[in-house]
Amino acid sequence: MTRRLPRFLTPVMTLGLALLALVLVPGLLGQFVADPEQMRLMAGGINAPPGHDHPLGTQNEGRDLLTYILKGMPNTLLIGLVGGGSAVLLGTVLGMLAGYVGGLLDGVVRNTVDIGLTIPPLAILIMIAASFSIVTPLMMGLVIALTSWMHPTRVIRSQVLSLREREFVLLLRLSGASPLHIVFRELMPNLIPFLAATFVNAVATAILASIGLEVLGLGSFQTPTLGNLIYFAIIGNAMWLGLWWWWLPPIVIFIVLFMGLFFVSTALDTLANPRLEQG
Amino acid sequence: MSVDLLTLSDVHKSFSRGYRNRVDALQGVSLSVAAERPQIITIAGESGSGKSTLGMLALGFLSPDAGELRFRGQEIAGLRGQALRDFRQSVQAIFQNPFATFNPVYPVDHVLRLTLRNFSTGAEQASRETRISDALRAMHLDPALVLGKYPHQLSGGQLQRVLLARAFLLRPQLIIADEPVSMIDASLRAVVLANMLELKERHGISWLYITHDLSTARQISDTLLILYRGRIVEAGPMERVLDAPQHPYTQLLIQAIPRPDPTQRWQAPLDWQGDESAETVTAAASGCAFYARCPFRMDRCLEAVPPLLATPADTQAACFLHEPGAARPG
Amino acid sequence: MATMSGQARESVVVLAVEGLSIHYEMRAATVRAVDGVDFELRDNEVLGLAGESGSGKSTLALGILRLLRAPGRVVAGSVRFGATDLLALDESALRELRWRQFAYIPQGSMSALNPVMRLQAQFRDTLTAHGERMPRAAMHARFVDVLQGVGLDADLLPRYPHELSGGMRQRVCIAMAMLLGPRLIIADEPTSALDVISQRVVLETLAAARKAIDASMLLIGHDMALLAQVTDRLGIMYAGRLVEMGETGTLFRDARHPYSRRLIASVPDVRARREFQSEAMDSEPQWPLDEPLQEVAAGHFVRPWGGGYDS
Amino acid sequence: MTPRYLGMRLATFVLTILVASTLNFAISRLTPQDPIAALLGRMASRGRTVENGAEILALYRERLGLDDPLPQQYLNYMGNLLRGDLGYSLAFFPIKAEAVILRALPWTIGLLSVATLLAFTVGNLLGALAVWPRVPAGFRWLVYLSMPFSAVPYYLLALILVYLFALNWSVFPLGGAFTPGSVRGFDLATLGDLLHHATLPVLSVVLAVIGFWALSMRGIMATVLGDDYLIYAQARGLRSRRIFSHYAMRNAMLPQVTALAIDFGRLISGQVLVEIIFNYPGVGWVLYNALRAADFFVIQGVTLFMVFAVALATLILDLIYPLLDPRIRY
Repeated sequence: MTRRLPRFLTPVMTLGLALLALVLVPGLLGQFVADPEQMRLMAGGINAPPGHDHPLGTQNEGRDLLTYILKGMPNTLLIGLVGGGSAVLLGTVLGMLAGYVGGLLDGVVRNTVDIGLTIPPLAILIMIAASFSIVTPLMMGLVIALTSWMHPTRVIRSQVLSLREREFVLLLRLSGASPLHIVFRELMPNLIPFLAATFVNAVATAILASIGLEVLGLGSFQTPTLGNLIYFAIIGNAMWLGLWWWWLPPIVIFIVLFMGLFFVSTALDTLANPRLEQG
Repeated sequence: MSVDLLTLSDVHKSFSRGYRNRVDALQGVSLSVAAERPQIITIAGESGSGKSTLGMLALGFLSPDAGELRFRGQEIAGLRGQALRDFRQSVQAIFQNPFATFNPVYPVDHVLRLTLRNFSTGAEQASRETRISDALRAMHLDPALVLGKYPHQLSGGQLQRVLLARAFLLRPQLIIADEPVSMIDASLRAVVLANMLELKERHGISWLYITHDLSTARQISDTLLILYRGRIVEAGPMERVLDAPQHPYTQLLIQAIPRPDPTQRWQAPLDWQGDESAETVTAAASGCAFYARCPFRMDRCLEAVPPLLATPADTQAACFLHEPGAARPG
Repeated sequence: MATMSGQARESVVVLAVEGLSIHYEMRAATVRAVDGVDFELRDNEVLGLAGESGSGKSTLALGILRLLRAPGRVVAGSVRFGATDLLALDESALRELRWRQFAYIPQGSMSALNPVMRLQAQFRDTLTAHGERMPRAAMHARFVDVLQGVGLDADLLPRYPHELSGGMRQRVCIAMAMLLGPRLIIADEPTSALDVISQRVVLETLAAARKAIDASMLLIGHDMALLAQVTDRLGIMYAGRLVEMGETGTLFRDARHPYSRRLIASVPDVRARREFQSEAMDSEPQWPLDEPLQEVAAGHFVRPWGGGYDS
Repeated sequence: MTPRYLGMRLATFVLTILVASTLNFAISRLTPQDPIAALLGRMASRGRTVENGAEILALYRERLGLDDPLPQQYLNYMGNLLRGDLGYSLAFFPIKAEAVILRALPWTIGLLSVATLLAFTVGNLLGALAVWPRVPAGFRWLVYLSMPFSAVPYYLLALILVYLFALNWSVFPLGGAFTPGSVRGFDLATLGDLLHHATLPVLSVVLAVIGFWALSMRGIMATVLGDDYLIYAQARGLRSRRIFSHYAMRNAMLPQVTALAIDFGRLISGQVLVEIIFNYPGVGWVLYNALRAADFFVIQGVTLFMVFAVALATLILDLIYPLLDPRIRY
C-alpha cells in the first residue's frame, strides 16, 4: 500500500549528494575552526606556497588562503540560497497563480516573463552593481533574484497549465474544492520533485551570476567570497606569476559544487519526469 | 408547469485556435432534462461534433457565447453561494479517463472524503465513513479492496465505479458522463454501464450520456440526440432513432457500425460520398454541414441550415427531406 | 470477404510463430508481455489477434517485426517467415526483407508519418531504401497508382502529414504498404483512432488492398465487432498468452474459454439490447495458463482452465 | 507567415529593447548619488585613483542634463539612443562610447558565432549518437564524460585552460587576438595567427556548452527513439543512416533551435567573462576596462549591446523556425 515512487537514492543522486557534501560540510562548518587572525594583512609571508603553516599558501598581501576560503564559502553559499530561493519562491507564487487563475493576471505575467527572458540578466546586474554598491551577500542574493525569477515562473506556470487540464482538477471543482485548496493541496504535491529540481537549478544560476559579477569586480569586497578570491587573483596576476594555490582551490571547489548541483538536479528531473529514465 | 432541471436554449460556443482558426464547437443547441422522471439522454457524435463542449457547458465549466443554460430556471453563469452549491450537489459528472481523474499523490478515497466534507452538514459528518462504504457497496465495490488504494493500484473499471460512488454520495439528480467507458476494456465496460442503469432505476438519477459509441447507447439510453458539427441533426426515443434513422448522417453512421457477429458481415462497401473539396465545403458554409458527404443532397441544402423537422418515425431530423411534400429517401 | 478456411487448411504457411516470449526487463521487475505464443498464418489468410490492453498483442506484433524497443526483448521462441528464421537474421538481411516481403500498418497514423517531411519524400525513401532505381516520373506514377488504389488523390503527394485527416493518413499508410507488394501485412489496430465512418472505410480499403495483392494479413485489435467483420481465423490473447484460437465463425458461435466467452458476450450490438450483470467482477478472475493448448475440434484450440468444455 | 505575425514579432523585439533601455535609464537614476560618483568612490576605496575625476563628474552632469526634469532626461536619453549616440567615453575622451564598442564588436561576434555554431553542431551530434543504437559503448562514455563540463562556468574552465595550455605547456598564446606588432593582412599567416589566438577562448566556450547541448539532445533523442515515425521508418527497411539524419535528428533538432534562442543570453554573458580572462579585445574586455575606469557610458553601451544582440538573435530564430517546422503556420 505504498505510493509508486521511483527510488530516491539513484546512483546519480548519490553521486550528486556526495559531491555537495564534499563542499557543504567544510563550507558550513569550517568557518568555526578558522582563525580570523590568519585573514589579516601579513599574517604570513607574501605569496607563500602551501606549507605547514599555510596549507593553501598565502596571497600577495600575506593573507592565509585557507582561512579566506573557509570564511568565504558560507557567503557564496548564502548568495546562492537567497538568490535561488527567492527566485523560486517568487516564481512558484506567480507561476501557480498565473497558471491556475489565468485571464488578465496570466497575460501580464506571461508577457513580462517572455520579455524578461530575452534580456540577459548579467546586463541588468552590471547596471545595478555599477550604480549601487552591493555590500552584503544577502543583498547580492536578492538583487540576483530580481533578475532570475522569470525562468522558474515560466516553467512552473507551464507545469500548472498542463496539470490544470487534467480531469482530476475538474473533479475537485465538482467536489466543492476552492481554488486555493486545488493549487496548494492538490497541485503542489505533484510538483514537489519538479520544484526541488527548479530550486537546485536556481541556486546554481544565482551562484553563477554572483561569480560573474565578482569576476568583473562588482562584488562586495567587504565580505570574503570565492568569486572575489578569483577576482583578486586575476588582479594580482596570480596566473602569470605561477601562484596556482591562489586561484586553483576556489575553482576546484566551484567545479565540485556545480557538478554536485548538476547531478542532484538531473536526478530530481528524472524523479519528476520518469520517462527520461530510459536511454 | 414544473421547471425543468436543466435547460439549454440555442447555445452557441466557439473557440479560437492560434491566429486564424476559429472552431465553432456548438451552433445553436437546445435540450432540456426534466426534473420529475429519471431518464438517460444520450448525446452521440464523432470527435469534433461538439459533444464534449456541451458537457463542459452544462457543468458550468465553460460559458456560452450566445444562448442560455439554466438550472431550475436560474442561469448557471450567475449562480453564487448556496445556489451554486445546490447546482454542484444536484448536477455531478464522471469523465473519460479514470486514471487522470484522480490526483496520483492521494489514495482514491481522498476525493470522496473531500466531497463529503465540502457538502455535508456537521451532523452528517459523523457518519462519513459509513456513507462512503455504503456508496462503494452500491457500486458493487468491496470497500476493503478500495479504501486506501492509490489510483494505479486499481483497474480502469474499478476507478470509474469509485467515481460513480463519489457522485452518488451527493444523491444528485443528474450525472453528466463524457465517454465514461471508452477507455475501459470491453469486458469491464458492461459493468459500468449496468451501474449507470441501476442508478437511474433504483435511485432516480438522470444521465446525460455523451459518447461516440451508438452500440453502448443502445444498451442504456431512453432518448438519443445525434450531434453533427455543433448541431443536433436527429433526436427522438432511442429505439426509433437507431432502428429507423431519418437523417442521412444517422443512416450512414449506423451502417458503418460493425456488428459483433461473423454471420452479419458487411455486404458491400459503404456508400460514401467523400466530396470534401474546398469548393463544396465553402459552398456549404451557409447551409447544411452534412452537404459534402450527403447522398441525397439538393441545391436547397446550400441555401439554409435545415431546422429540426418531424419525421414519420415520430422523431425529429434536421433535413429538408422531411419538409412536407419532399421526396423521402427509401 | 468470404471465409477462406476451406482452401487455407491445405495451403502454405507464410508465418510460423513458435514459443515466442517477450519480456520487458526493468530495474524493478520483469514484465512477461508475451509468454510462449504459437500460431501459424497461412497463405492468403486473414488472422485476427484479439485482446484487451495489456494482453501483449501489440508487443507481439513488434516482436515479430523485430521492432521492439528496450527494455523489451525476445527471450525465447522463433519466428519463421517462409523458410527464414527472422530472429536469426542479421540487420542488413532483415532490412532487405522488410517491406518487400512484409509490411506493417501502425496504430497511430497520426504519428507514424514523419511530421516534417512531405508525403512524396517518405514514399521515395521507401523505394530507394530497397534499391528501386527509376526515373522521377516513373516513381511518381507508382505513387499515384498506390494512392488511387486506396481512393486518394495524387495531389496529396506534396503535402505534409498534418494537412491530412486521420482517415486519409491511415489510407496513406495502406498505400505505403502496397508499394512493394509484400506477401504479409501486419496491421496493429489500424483503425482504433478513427471515427466510425472512417473506420469502416479504412478497414474496407485495407481488406480490398490486401486482396488485390493476395497477401496474408495478421490483424491485431481489441474491437471484437471489427474483427468479426474481416478475419478468417481469430486468436484470443490474455495476459501474454493465447487462450483460444479457431475459425472466426466457430469462435463467435462456440467459444470455450471463459475469458473468450466473456469478451464476446460483453460486446454491445447497435441492433440489440443485451442483459448484463452489474454484480461481481470485483476481483478479476485468474485463469491457469500453463497447460498447453488443446485441440477441441478441428482447428479449434483452447487452453485448459480447469472447468469443463461444455459449461 | 502572415504580416500580422511578423508585425507582432517585430513589436516584441522593439518592446524588449525599449524595456531594457528604460530599465537601464531607471537604474542609473534610482541611485542616491550619481552612479559616476558612486563608481569613482568605489575605485578610490580600492586604492585606485581615476585621473580627472572632477572633470568626468562635470561632463557627466552636463551630458545627462541632470538638472532637467526627469521626463526630459528620459526623452533625451532615448533620443540619443535612437541616433546611436551613447555618449563620450570618459576614459578615452573625446572618443565616443559607440566607437569604442564598435571597434571591439567584430572580435566578439567572430568568437561568439564560431563557438556557438561549433558547440551546437558537435554537442547535438554527440548527444544524439549517445542514445542511438549500435554506437560503440566507448563513444557513449565520451559523451557522458563531456556532460559534467556543462556544469562548470566557461570562465572557470578558461582559467584552467590558460594555465595548462598557455602557461605550463606554451602551446597557445596567453591572451590577445593576435601577436602584438605583427603585420595584419588578408593572408594565411594572419589567419593562422588569429586562429592560434582564438583557439583557447573558443575551446573554453565550446567545451562547456557541448555538454549542455549533448545532454539535452540525449534526453530528446531518447523520447524520439520510441516515436512511431521512427519505428515506422525502420519497419519500411530504411537505412539506419537515413533514419538518423532525416527522421530522428530532423525532428529532435526542433526544440533545440528554440532552446538556442533562450540560451543566447547565457552564451553572451559567458563570452564577456571569457574575453576578460584571455585579454581578448572584444566587448567583454572593453567592459572590464570600463568598469575599472568608471567609464559609465561605455558600461551602459555594452549592457545595451548585450540586450540588443540577444533580442536580435531571438528574433531571427523565431522567424526561421516556421521554415524548419511545417506544422507551424503563423
